[in-house]
Amino acid sequence: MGEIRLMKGNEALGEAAIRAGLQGYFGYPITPQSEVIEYLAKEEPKYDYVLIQAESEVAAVNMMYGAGGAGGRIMTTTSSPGFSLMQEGVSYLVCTEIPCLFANIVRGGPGLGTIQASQGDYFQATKGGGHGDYNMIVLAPNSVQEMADHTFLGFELADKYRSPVLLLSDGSIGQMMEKVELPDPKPYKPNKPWATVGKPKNRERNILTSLYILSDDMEKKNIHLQAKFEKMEKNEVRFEEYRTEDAEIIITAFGLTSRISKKAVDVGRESGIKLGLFRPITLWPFPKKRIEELASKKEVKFFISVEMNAGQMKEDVMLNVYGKKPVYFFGRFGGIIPTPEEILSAIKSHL
Amino acid sequence: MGEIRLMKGNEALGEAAIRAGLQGYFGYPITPQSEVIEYLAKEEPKYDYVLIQAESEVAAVNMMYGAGGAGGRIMTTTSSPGFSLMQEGVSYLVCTEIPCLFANIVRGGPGLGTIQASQGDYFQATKGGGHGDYNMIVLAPNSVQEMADHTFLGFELADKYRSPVLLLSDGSIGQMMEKVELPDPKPYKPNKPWATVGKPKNRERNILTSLYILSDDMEKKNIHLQAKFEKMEKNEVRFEEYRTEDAEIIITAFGLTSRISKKAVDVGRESGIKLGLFRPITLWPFPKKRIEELASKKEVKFFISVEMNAGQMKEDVMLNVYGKKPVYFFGRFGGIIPTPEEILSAIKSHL
Amino acid sequence: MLQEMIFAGFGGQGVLSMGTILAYAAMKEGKEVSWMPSYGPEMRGGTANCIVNISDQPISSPVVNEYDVGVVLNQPSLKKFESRVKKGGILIWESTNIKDAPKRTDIQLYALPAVELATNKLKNVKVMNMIVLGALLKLKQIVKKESVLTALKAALPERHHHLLPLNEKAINLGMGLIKSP
Amino acid sequence: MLQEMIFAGFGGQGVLSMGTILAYAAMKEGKEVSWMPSYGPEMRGGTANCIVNISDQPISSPVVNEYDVGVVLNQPSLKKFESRVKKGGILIWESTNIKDAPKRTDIQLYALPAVELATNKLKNVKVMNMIVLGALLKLKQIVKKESVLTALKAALPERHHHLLPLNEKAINLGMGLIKSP
Amino acid sequence: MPFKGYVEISVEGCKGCGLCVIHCPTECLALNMSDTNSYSLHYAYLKEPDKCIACQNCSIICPDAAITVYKKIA
Amino acid sequence: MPFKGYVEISVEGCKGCGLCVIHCPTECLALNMSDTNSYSLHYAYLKEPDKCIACQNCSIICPDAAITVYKKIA
Amino acid sequence: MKEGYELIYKRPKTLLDKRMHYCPGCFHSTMHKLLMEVVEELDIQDRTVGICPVGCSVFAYDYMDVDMQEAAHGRAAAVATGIKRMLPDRIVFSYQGDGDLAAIGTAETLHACNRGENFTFIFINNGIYGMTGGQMAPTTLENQKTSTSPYGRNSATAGMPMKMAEIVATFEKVYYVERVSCNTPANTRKARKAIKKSFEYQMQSRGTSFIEVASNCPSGWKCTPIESLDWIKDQVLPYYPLGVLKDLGKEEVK
Amino acid sequence: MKEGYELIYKRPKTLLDKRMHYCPGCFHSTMHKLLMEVVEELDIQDRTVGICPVGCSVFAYDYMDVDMQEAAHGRAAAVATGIKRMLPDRIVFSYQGDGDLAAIGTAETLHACNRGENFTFIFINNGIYGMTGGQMAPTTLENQKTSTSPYGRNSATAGMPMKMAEIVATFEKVYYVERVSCNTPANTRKARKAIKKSFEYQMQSRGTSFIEVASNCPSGWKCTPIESLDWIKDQVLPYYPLGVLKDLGKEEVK
Ligand SMILES: Cc1ncc(C[n+]2csc(CCOP(=O)(O)OP(=O)(O)O)c2C)c(N)n1
Ligand SMILES: Cc1ncc(C[n+]2csc(CCOP(=O)(O)OP(=O)(O)O)c2C)c(N)n1
Ligand code: SF4
Ligand code: SF4
Ligand code: SF4
Ligand code: SF4
Ligand code: SF4
Ligand code: SF4
Ligand SMILES: [Mg+2]
Ligand SMILES: [Mg+2]
Repeated sequence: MGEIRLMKGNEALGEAAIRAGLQGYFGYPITPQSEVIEYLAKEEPKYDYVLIQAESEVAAVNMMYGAGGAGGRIMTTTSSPGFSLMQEGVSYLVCTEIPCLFANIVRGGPGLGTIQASQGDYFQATKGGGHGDYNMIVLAPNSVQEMADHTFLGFELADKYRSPVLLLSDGSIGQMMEKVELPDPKPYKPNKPWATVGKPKNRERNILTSLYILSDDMEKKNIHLQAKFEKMEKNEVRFEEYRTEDAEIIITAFGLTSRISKKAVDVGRESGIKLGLFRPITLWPFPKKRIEELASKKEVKFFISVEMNAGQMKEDVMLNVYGKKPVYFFGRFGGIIPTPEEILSAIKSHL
Repeated sequence: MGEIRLMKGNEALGEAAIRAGLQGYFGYPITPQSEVIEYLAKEEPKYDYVLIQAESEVAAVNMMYGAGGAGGRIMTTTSSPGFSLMQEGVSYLVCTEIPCLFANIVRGGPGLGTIQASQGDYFQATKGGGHGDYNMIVLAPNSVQEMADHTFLGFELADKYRSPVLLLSDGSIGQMMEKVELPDPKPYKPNKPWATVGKPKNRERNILTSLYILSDDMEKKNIHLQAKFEKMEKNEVRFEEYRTEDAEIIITAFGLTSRISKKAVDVGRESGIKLGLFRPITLWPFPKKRIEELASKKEVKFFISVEMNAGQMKEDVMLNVYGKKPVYFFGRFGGIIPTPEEILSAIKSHL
Repeated sequence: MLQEMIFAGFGGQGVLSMGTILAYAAMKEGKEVSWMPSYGPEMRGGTANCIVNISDQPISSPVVNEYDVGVVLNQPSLKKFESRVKKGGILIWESTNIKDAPKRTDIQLYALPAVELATNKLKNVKVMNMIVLGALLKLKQIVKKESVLTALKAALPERHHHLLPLNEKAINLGMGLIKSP
Repeated sequence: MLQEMIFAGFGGQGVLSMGTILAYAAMKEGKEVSWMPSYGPEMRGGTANCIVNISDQPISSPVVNEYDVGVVLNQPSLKKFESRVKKGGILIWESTNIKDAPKRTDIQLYALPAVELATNKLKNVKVMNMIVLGALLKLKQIVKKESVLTALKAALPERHHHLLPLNEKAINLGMGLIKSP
Repeated sequence: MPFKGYVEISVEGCKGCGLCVIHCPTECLALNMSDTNSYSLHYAYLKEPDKCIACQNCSIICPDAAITVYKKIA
Repeated sequence: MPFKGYVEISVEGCKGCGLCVIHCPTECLALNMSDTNSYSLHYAYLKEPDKCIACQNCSIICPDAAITVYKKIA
Repeated sequence: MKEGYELIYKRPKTLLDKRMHYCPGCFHSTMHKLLMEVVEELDIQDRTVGICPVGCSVFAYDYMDVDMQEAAHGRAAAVATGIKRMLPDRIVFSYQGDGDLAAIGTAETLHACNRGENFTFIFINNGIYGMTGGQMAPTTLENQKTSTSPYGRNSATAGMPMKMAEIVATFEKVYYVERVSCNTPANTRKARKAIKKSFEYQMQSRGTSFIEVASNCPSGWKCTPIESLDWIKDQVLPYYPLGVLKDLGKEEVK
Repeated sequence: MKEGYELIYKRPKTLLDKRMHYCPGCFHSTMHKLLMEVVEELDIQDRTVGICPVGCSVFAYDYMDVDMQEAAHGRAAAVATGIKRMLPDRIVFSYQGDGDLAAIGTAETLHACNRGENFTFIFINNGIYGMTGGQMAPTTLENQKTSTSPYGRNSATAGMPMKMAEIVATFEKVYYVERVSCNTPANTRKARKAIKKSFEYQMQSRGTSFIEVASNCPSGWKCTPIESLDWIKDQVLPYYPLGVLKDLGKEEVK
């Protein structure tokens, strides 16, 4: 069993990254995630990762590009406005197929907004905030434990698919402390024959680019990427269910709201409402098939998507419930975290 | 009747902006839209708009913020990677409710990609590439004429709703020449009591901000914005139909592909396939209701979304066909423009 | 059993660390815990608080709006949280700082002059929070005193370990303020 | 009637302006037109082309892959576009530049030594494109010669207007190369 | 009395930073260590009013513009 | 013959910019104005071979590295 | 008011009667006060537009009674450019911290200076990211401890503290550059004069003015306000000396 | 090869046998050649990693036989930083145009220089945006016509041409700065030497080297290659003089 600590989500993320063999961190401070870089700065003397407080998020994401291209196991963390600034870079990293880990510890938007927790960046994360057709695996932890676990997993998946992975969390999970069992350090042995490390005599030079000036080449590149995304859709769907076996009403929720909804399920069940919770762990690839199955179950009466936004994931739920059952929505905005009671009364209004 | 000229789409955009009373342009060159700033630079001595070639797209969008906040009728134009860089700024502009016009003359992505035309930025435009819950009216011209008309319209809508408007076009429409009837110049009389122009003694100071540090305030702001978006959804849906009256198969397509699809409709009809075209002009607000209606028509057998991307608008079509009929997809990537023949054979494969 | 608690006061009064120490102690006893702070610049000079949940079961929601126990150390916090203590719950309030006493009658109220006691009896106002924590420990046997002492040791940097006895004293003093649990 | 045409050659041979002038002339005659260029840096020193559609009806697709008329001024363009001329269509090719002649037998082929004629007869290789355009005008009465002259005047900056007579000469020369329409 | 000036310090506006205190050339200001304002801060006050020379050092350095200065009319 | 050096210029590699021509101190290079390479460009050639002094001015300035230089073995 | 006394200083009316959220002793407050004093003195409230940054002074608009815009982090110079170009006869100032101006906003700052945009930069250099809790800034001194340089700024990996005033002074169209502080009454008076001079230059369309403030951050530096003055005197000013770095107006007079 | 003759110069093997897409006479080609000559001479092909920008040299990786990354527009310095920090013993160069380095990439450039990142900047200053068709660059000369300054660069609104070499030379951790050109054989030889020196400094971990090339763009300037040399001599070099602006290695020797 791994070491157990009481940690903030942001710290757990940092510590897990170290244990996963972090080689480079490039980031810019922003609330509510600055603890990650602060934690790494404190631990730095003990390890030999590179740590740069970049001059901006734009610089950070492009340092990622260089360092990741050079074969490093690398990461950045930020929060909403900062991640928006990185969107050009994200699009480049996906197209150039550079493995790396992003974490967006979301706060309330749009604009400068509030530093309180939000889930308003779901679309940006899952539909691509940058230009062009692309996807990233998006992991949505809902506990400090998962902040650590998903960090570990994220690095693995990034290398497995040679692609960026995004951890979409929020300010509350980043700031809160829970017990966390830290994964044991894992020696990291990179195998990246494509990396730009200097061309030995016996191989062709390695080039990392996202430029395909001829349309035919660009189309081929896109087809290659789409095939990779399909593979991810096939292999990497992750979700969790709670009391859905006999549920008549299914709450869909991710991240923090999935925990609050879990409580709502229990409370609701006590008063005789047969609630169940469906929690996507990967927001992309979205657990389409399972939602379809649930929607086809006779006893299921409706779905309700509970989010801290205006109903973004609801669209993905609808695309898979696809008319079989009603899909409702309940959400709060801008840093306000819904309570189990609010969720229940929203549900009751549809009974 | 307005003046008739043979112009490139990008030039028509520039000329229409002048005629709409442009007061400030802030942009950074990028293919395939640099003709806009070049055109405005050439015409500059004749008018008194401000023209700044900014040091970057990030600077440009923030100059927009300042100039728009100061009450100017303002615009920027860019292409895909440049628009990605503007995403933080876009989120700020929407939240601060500063009217302005964006044009994204899309090229093939992701990454640096290709400079050839694409529709790969549909999601970014309609679901919000920046952080937080927001929307913009997105106009998708499909001709040089509409490049001019939508520019005019875009400025009007921006002021009407005190919100940014996005013109989502592509490299082909920007580069091609067609006959265009230019709208007559319209004297622009701004009425922007909220603008930061210096506070006279008899009013409260004007503050433009997107910071709402308290969650309650942020939620209120979001509710206000959502109400505005709803109003737009109610009033500003625009679309076009072609031979849909008796159509059995409905092609959905926007921008350039809608023109190619129109030809496909004619050719298909000649060979006895009852095709029709549904073309959203506003990509957001999306013409939901009309799609729903079409999907409910008995004679309609299926929909096929034709796009120059991996099937982004298809999701919006599906959300409104919503299981009533199959929705297929045909697309080309990365700068390749589908031909009417390809579209037809894609359709035939579903017959 | 699940205990949902809020600790609130001015920044600097030690409310966050009080919660942390309790959470740590509970974790060391094998319990499930969550600690959720308020955060951000609006807290600069303003109030700070943290929600601490302790349970034998995994904790579903770390955010709650009604508490089994409220611990409030200044007037604004009392105003904000008095109404959110569950019926029959406990509200501990620092009576040196708080002039307007709580008014509810359906909860158990405990007024502690912890600032005064810390200043006068222990000559160090900083351990005020430990007096309050001591009282809470006596009222609700959430964790053992020993666990709290372990937690304190873990939380304090080495160079402050000489303060451990003082903190223990404060805890004892706090426990002594409560007659029967 | 819809005429779909492609003009292709080296950058600098004037293919884009040939297309522009034709489109402009057609527009002045009240027709619908579209002109779609290839663009971008891969064209630097490489080939350039434009698709020109002219019609009495609004033009649906400005992009087409098969053409009623192909005008090619260099070898790579011939290679690329020969196969894309519609059966029964017209292919005009510049025979000074192009060594390997087109091979199709199901279309009408016109070889024009326009470079040589422009160089030797008109002493200005730049008007080569107008010779070709002249030939096209004779072959297909898409627009009137007068409209083309108006278009030229509109397209050329004032300071080059002294070149108008030379351009007209080139057009006439081109028209003369075609025996019967 | 021979004093040339006097100052008024806003009790609620003062944050007790002490900058005025250390920059008063005649040392006539002090923080009130036995009382706090509603923000729990010890505020500054004119401890030795007869020393004030109305130099405005305190008012210029006071970050929070909590100090008003008066001068004896000559 | 008394010449000290000679150069080979790649016909296809030369872009006809003329930079070598104007920088040859002995003026032994020229563009071939009567022929073009497959890119339709007039290429440079060693017009007066006996003048070449193998100074490498042409090869250092040639942007496209189209020039190879040889020197008489002493 | 005592009889026989006249009022010689009072809080400017343009500074709203609202308690500022800044920590005790923070020069952000001082600079707000001075700015509003000058606005009042020049009687330009109705023609002044300010820009506040993201940083501790993000709420500056809560205190100054002039029209203001809140810029995205680092982009205040671009925002100021947009405003001033639209409204050339207004007095525009961009108020920015060192993270804002010298890290993420480097490009916008330098290009506005290079274009000689006719507005005033108020650059609050406190050597730290105050708002986000004390991280290293581009201007953090060598070996200075912050939350992201817990063992002191290592110039071998983080570089030297950046001297923005010196850099922008090299641009031809930058008209006036001065580094000031609010650590003593005398320096504070100079700071006030610098603001006034820059606004006057602005009214005369002279180009960019850049006022760097050797500022403090008692909270981020983890010291008392009074200790922060010592740190400024002993550590900051030797590296960031006060004074006029450039004043083309003065040269004119000579 | 003629008998009695020995080969004294041939195209470096590290420059791939591929026709470069650059316009005739463009110094981008020259600089590629010189870079690869130095890589060959120092025998560091297996340890060299280059970064190409977005600009005409976006395809540089098609010609140089070393590992390369293509950076987003303006971000080559950040990319180079990432690579070099991961692989400190590699020779890293970032190859950038003036739009790339001095406009959109200003912040990344200056901060890499300020940190003294141990790589070489090759800065191709041709005073124009070549790739996108000849728009004004930050370095475009006063009154120079471009497609976005069709009546000549107006320094009143667009500012003065930026002197990047001069700016970065002020940073303490920048070790070596030289401005070179390829307009004459002598200058081209100096350019080659500068590259070599910077690579050697890099191997000795001396910090940042910055080589600015007073370059040309016959297409953008709308002139012949030979005319472009005149423009450089008559217009460019008086404003952007050639020579070593900083060489801490030299001072050491003295
Ligand atoms: C794009 C973006 N990145 C990061 C942040 C987080 N952030 C807010 S203020 C700040 C720095 C504040 O430091 P400084 O500019 O020096 O101002 P100070 O608080 O010290 O006055 C940062 C990094 C943000 N709001 N937006
Ligand atoms: C984010 C972004 N903005 C703009 C562009 C378009 N763009 C490509 S190259 C370039 C400038 C090229 O100029 P320069 O850097 O001077 O290089 P040169 O071509 O002159 O060598 C621009 C603006 C882009 N690709 N990406
Ligand atoms: S005005 Fe001068 S003398 Fe009077 S209290 Fe203030 S600083 Fe002291
Ligand atoms: S300077 Fe101002 S805030 Fe500070 S102690 Fe004096 S009066 Fe109070
Ligand atoms: S080596 Fe020297 S002399 Fe010989 S051709 Fe070249 S430049 Fe002329
Ligand atoms: S310098 Fe090179 S490319 Fe130019 S003409 Fe001479 S050989 Fe040809
Ligand atoms: S944190 Fe620092 S800069 Fe911010 S208000 Fe407090 S002292 Fe001032
Ligand atoms: S456009 Fe200019 S910079 Fe680009 S290759 Fe041609 S000459 Fe060189
Ligand atoms: Mg600061
Ligand atoms: Mg350039």
